[in-house]
Amino acid sequence: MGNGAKKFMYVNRRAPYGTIYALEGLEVVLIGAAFDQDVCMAFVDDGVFQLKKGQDTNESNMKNFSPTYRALGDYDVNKLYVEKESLEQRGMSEDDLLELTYEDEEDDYKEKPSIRIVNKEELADLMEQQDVILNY
Amino acid sequence: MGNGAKKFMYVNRRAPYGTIYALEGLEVVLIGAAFDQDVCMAFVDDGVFQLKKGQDTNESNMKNFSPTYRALGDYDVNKLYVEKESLEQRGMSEDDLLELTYEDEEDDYKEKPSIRIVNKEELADLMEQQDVILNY
Amino acid sequence: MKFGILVNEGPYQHQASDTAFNFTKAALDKGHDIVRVFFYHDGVNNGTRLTTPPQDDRNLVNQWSELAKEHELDLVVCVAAAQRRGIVDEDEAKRHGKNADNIAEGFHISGLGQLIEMGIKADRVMAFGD
Amino acid sequence: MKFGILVNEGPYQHQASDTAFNFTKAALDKGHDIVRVFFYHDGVNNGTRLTTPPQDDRNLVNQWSELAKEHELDLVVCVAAAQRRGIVDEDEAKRHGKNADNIAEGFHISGLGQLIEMGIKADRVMAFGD
Amino acid sequence: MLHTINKSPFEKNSLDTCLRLAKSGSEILLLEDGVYAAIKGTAVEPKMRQALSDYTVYALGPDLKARGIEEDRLIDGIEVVGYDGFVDLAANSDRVQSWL
Amino acid sequence: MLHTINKSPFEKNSLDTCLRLAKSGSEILLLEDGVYAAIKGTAVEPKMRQALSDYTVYALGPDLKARGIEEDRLIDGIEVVGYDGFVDLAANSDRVQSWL
Repeated sequence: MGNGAKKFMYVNRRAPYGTIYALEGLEVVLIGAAFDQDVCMAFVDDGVFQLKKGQDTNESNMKNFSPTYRALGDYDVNKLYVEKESLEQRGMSEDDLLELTYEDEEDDYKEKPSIRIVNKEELADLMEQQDVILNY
Repeated sequence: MGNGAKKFMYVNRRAPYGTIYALEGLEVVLIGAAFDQDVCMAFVDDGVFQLKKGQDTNESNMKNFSPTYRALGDYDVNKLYVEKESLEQRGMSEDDLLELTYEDEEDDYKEKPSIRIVNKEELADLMEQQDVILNY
Repeated sequence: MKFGILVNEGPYQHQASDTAFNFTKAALDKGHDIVRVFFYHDGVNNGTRLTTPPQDDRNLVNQWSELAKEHELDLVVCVAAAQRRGIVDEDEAKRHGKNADNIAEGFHISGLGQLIEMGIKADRVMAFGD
Repeated sequence: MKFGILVNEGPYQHQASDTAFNFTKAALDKGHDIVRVFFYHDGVNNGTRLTTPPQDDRNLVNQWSELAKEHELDLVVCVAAAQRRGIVDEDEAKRHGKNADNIAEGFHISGLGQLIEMGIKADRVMAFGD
Repeated sequence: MLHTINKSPFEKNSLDTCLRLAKSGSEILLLEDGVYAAIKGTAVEPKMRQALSDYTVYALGPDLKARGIEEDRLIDGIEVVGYDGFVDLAANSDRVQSWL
Repeated sequence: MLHTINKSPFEKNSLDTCLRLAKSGSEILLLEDGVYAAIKGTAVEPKMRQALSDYTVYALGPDLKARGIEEDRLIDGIEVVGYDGFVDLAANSDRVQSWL
């Protein structure tokens, strides 16, 4: 990451499928990965549903974009902050979420989890450190 | 009204201006008036804000469609039910609303108020009497 | 039974068009009649032939066009809503001095009266939107 | 100061395009720079020249076109979002075998990278949507 | 009378308004993002349990599956239907109100 | 940091989420349907009064006027700004988060 890199946070607050924001938001993140900036994603409110395991759109005829989250690690997008309060309100725990990992080049390419559960205070602090915050 | 007339209820649940549903919903009611059906409107949730007095869109450059509600009486749309609970939650009373009237042909063309404040039970009963309910 | 279908949002941005399509198809499969499919608000954006969604995704406009062809469905795009949003057929293009049109096969532009008429003729009106 | 403007909804259905326009105009009036206006999601629908809103209403597409002309604004419509929704220029029409295009004056179609680049170049990114 | 709700109960007020205005004995169908109201253990579960004593509540199966919600995660008493079941519900009710 | 809210607090959860995640000392601008949160005597007034002890709260004047909300109906302490004031708020904050 260059010294001039900006800190981008993509805040995901919507459920998948009911609206397209989650899918098209993910497209921004993937394209943005090529720009060598300091990128993270936050999953808040219904955004946590985007990471739910076991999505299957066969019967509803929409495109299942859930597998795309697995590609994020390869694009060096490996800071996915999930708000604890949002998970709890929705009766969910970390076990409900996709297992997303990345290889840490600075630690002998060890496979590490990309998802980090944070509480609201931690997330608020993270937001204050950003240069650009985009909300979907 | 013909014997074959259907009962149409237009349910307005959105605030004006933030979205177009209120304006385009009103256009349906005005066109529908030509079809000689039994028409009423319900204002629920943020829909009650549609009837707020004193709307002035000069500085925001949108079209002020608030005066159009005054035309409803001339189109024989004279049953505008406003839910009491929605008004109260929003700190509003009947005094905040446009004064909308119609001339009652069956009562010597006396000018009568079109807006009727109803509570949730009365509104629920009215909904059960409809043939077609359209929600904006 | 006769159903009237109202679609209030454009393709992709909201699931409304998908749900309306799946409902309409299921109703036809069960032998019900579809009086009309009326596209209102941003729903008029379902009626443009200029979309090219990704190959691995469904093509909502084509799905509607094909279903309409197969079952002789009446797909009506509201003229007033269409004018605001730029959905035009040949006549509308001529009337408003536009040098192109974009209406998709099987859709036609007509007035809001068609929505009321649909409400009168149908046993049930099903609305799909945001 | 350099602002980047992101518009996520089409004209009329939501106030987003109005607010974005009023903000952009006010920023220009105060002497700020507008790095780019990027239209994403249904926001791409701001870029069609085929709209004809009622005479007594504002014409959002024209407002953007005129502001762009006056201030040499860079109005970018996202290509992927535009393909899903049927906003095409001459090149896109050719590429996808469409017999018409509908892009409005002053808008051009480009990739999502332009949004990221806008975020990098701008001091503040302002997002307007639903 | 059939009421349909397509909004997440965590994001919008559609479910609350429906539950305030639907008469006892009505059918309620959860679809699209509305199906999230059907999950056990959420902040809206108490509201839904209460609703189940007044209404028959359905959830659209294809929308549950798309969102990865297995049937064993649903509040007891909520019935899962497909699009064909949705059509039947609409046909068998006197009228339909979509709480868009 | 500037937070903007363009949704009605009666319809959507944007205001609640903003108030949960905005750090004390932040600025909050209510615009579009978000301005309804600024009215006195509503069910959300207590929440807004609480917010005013942690944040500076603004409401966009043109959006108040469009909706017929006179300034004497606003909760004390909420400042009204125009589009030019909106631009100043954005320029003077380190970053902006639009709670769309």
